Amino acid sequence: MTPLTGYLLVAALLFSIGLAGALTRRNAILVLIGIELMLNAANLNLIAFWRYGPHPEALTGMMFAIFSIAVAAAEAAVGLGLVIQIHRHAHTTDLDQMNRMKG
Amino acid sequence: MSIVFYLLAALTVAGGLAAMLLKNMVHCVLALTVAFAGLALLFLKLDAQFAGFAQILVYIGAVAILVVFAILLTRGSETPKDGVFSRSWLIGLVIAAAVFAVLGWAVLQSARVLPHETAIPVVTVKQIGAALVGRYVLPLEIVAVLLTAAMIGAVIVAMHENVGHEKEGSK
Amino acid sequence: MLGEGILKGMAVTAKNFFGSYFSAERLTTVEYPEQRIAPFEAARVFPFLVFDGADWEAGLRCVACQICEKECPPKCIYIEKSTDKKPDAVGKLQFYPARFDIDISVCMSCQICVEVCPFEAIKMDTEFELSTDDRFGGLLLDRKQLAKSNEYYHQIHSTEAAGVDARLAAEKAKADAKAKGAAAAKTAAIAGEGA
Amino acid sequence: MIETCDQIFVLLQHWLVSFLPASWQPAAGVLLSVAAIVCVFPALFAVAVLLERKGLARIQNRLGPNRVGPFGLFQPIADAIKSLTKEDIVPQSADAAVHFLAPVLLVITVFMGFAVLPMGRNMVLVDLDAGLLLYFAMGASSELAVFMAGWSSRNKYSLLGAMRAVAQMISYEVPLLLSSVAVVMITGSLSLTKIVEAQNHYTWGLPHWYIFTPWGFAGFLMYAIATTAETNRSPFDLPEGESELVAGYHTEYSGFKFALFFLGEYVAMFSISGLGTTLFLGGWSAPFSFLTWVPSWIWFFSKLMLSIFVFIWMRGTLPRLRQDQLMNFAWKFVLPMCLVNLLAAGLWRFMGDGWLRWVVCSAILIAAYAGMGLAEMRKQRLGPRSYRYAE
Repeated sequence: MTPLTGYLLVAALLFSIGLAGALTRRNAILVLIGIELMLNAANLNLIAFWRYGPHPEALTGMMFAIFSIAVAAAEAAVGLGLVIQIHRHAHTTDLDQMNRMKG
Repeated sequence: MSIVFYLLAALTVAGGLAAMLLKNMVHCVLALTVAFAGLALLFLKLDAQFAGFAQILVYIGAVAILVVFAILLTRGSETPKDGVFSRSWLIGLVIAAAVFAVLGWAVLQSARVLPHETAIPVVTVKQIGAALVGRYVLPLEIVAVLLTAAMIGAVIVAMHENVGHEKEGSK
Repeated sequence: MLGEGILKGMAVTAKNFFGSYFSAERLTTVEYPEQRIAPFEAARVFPFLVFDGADWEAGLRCVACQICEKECPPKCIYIEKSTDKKPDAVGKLQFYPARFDIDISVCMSCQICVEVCPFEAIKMDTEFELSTDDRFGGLLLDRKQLAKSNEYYHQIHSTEAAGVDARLAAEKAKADAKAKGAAAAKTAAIAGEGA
Repeated sequence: MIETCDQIFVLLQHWLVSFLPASWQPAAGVLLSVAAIVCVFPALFAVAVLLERKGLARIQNRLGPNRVGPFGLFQPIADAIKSLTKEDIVPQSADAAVHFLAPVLLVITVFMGFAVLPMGRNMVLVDLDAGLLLYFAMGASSELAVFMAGWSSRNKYSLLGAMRAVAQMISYEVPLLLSSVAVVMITGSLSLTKIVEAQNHYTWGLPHWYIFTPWGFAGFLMYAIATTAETNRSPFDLPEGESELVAGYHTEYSGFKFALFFLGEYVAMFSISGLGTTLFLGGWSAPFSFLTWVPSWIWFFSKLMLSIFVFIWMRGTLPRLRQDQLMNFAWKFVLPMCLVNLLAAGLWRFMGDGWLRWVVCSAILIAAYAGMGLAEMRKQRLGPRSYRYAE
């Protein structure tokens, strides 16, 4: 197994864990956590490809990862703001109970 | 593949698994920070110093704290009595397993064409900075605008509406 | 200007800091076990029993009337009456306390016992170093430990003690006069009878 | 001779390591340095606690501890024995694992910050290219430890204290980072050794420390404010406000774990003062060119102790802020000032040498300070005090 394969497998595993969590957990905040995990797994892929890629000096993968971190921070802020607003409105963060379109 | 990599990978995956499996939400977040820390260490192992430290600063220092605040504000710090998994958990699990199977298969299939050990790239923070304000200046500006918009958006979304007919208990 | 107040405050504390090294009168603290402040005359800590004369047991002013025991709000006084009687300062035969205990771990220094005592027998002390490592026995003072001489009382609360003495003296004088009167009447009666 | 004194610890380390086989030497060298850091700063903690108690007492015209040993010098030892032998109480409903991990995590993250601080010429554990970033990453992680402590105790005072602490630390981390960014902009490096070297020059015997520039002075003030808040020191000690929260997030800690929190707080104060010294006060460089013969580490530690003394002095002077005042101050005064300071630093960088940049930068900063200060002062209404519930 080459080093890159190892990193890619870890990233794939982490991505699947995040996906499983996002699809199975009931709490909206934990779904967001799952999505964060998936984004992080993607970051790991980007960094790994940058490190073992043919042109590391071009910094492409690194830049992608840094921008992705910034975007993930924005996503967390907005997502959690929405969750808090939903909780204020519906008094629950349980996604199974949020099944009405009407407020 | 060094022992360090296996340890870090195990730490990261264990953290991620715990974050998705534990019942108490605050424990989930703490497990998530373990996963984030493991990822940051993996970044350092990949000689991406800047990305690793930025990961700690942003994820552990900001995102984890933000999630904790959200949990406490939505009164989620107690363990729920009825289960923590959705009714359709089996479907989700199957989808995730299928995704992992496809990804793993693809990685293992392409293992032959993936590069082996390469020279350690020497990247200084100065180079990253130069690239950020040089070649990648447009994405940087867009990210800046995005972050500003997200900040204002988050503030507006989470702000109390100053309408008189606030429902009781909505504070 | 913003921040001006902070600078002023910092100057004041700096002055205090250096001043405390150069002028001893700035230091307000007393280093307790070595240095002591003389107790104020009005200081009141826990009650004690006053006795007259040299023998504490004979001189106790307490007559075991048990008013203080009844009035004590936290019920920290325990009194057992004697079975026999002995003459008090005035010369009248009175009971005396066979047992008089005050649990000072319960006492709240309210001074009600002092105020209700008709015999000026219980007064407030200024002694406060009563700490002990036996919190049950060590803080339950019996009558021997509680008994303190009238001289001591004069020493700690001189003005008050002088007033008390004057009052007691007046009472004794009155009682003496009465006794003398009674005796005179008696002798007169005897003389009259004789005549 | 002077050279030897300056490098005495480095030489000592090399000499000790030279007894080991060559392949072990790098690791052993690092271990030795870590051991030195882990020994020196707790010792300094003991000194600082005594200094704080003595200093605060003198400020209040008292004598301070003077019972244990001559002048109370052994007081820290007595305190240490006391806290180590105390019973370690864990509340029954507490989350035992998290309750245990919180102080450990706090101390670890706090000590990690020292890895990149240059404490003298060649005296830095690892000279990372992104050293400053590592420092701030560790500082950010300690917030999580504070939250863990407060949440796991299952006590309302702990939780309130922890949430206050975390909110305060996040709010003041922004000005902390922004005031440091000005230094990074001028130096062009995140490496702390390079930042010190950039300040280690002299003109007419005076050093080129950043505090002696308009933007550096303003940045240092902002940094000092943010540091005080970040380390939860008075006047920003709301998280521990004794009068309302018992002891804040470590209410439910006793014995050794409490000692760890206490240690962590003080060591965080040292490390953040050390960083301030490095960024604005020239790190280990001497204050006058004729004093360069004094060993560099002496300068670093004297500057560190000086900042500790200022911390104590402020604690003895200023009353505690209210929560809304704290947040308003962070977001409406310190943060805009930092942004203006960034602008000034940028202008300084591109205006070249000469007197013009002094005038322009100073004018911008003074105008911003005066403008914002006046705006703040106008809102302040100091009328007669009113008591809402009395009468």
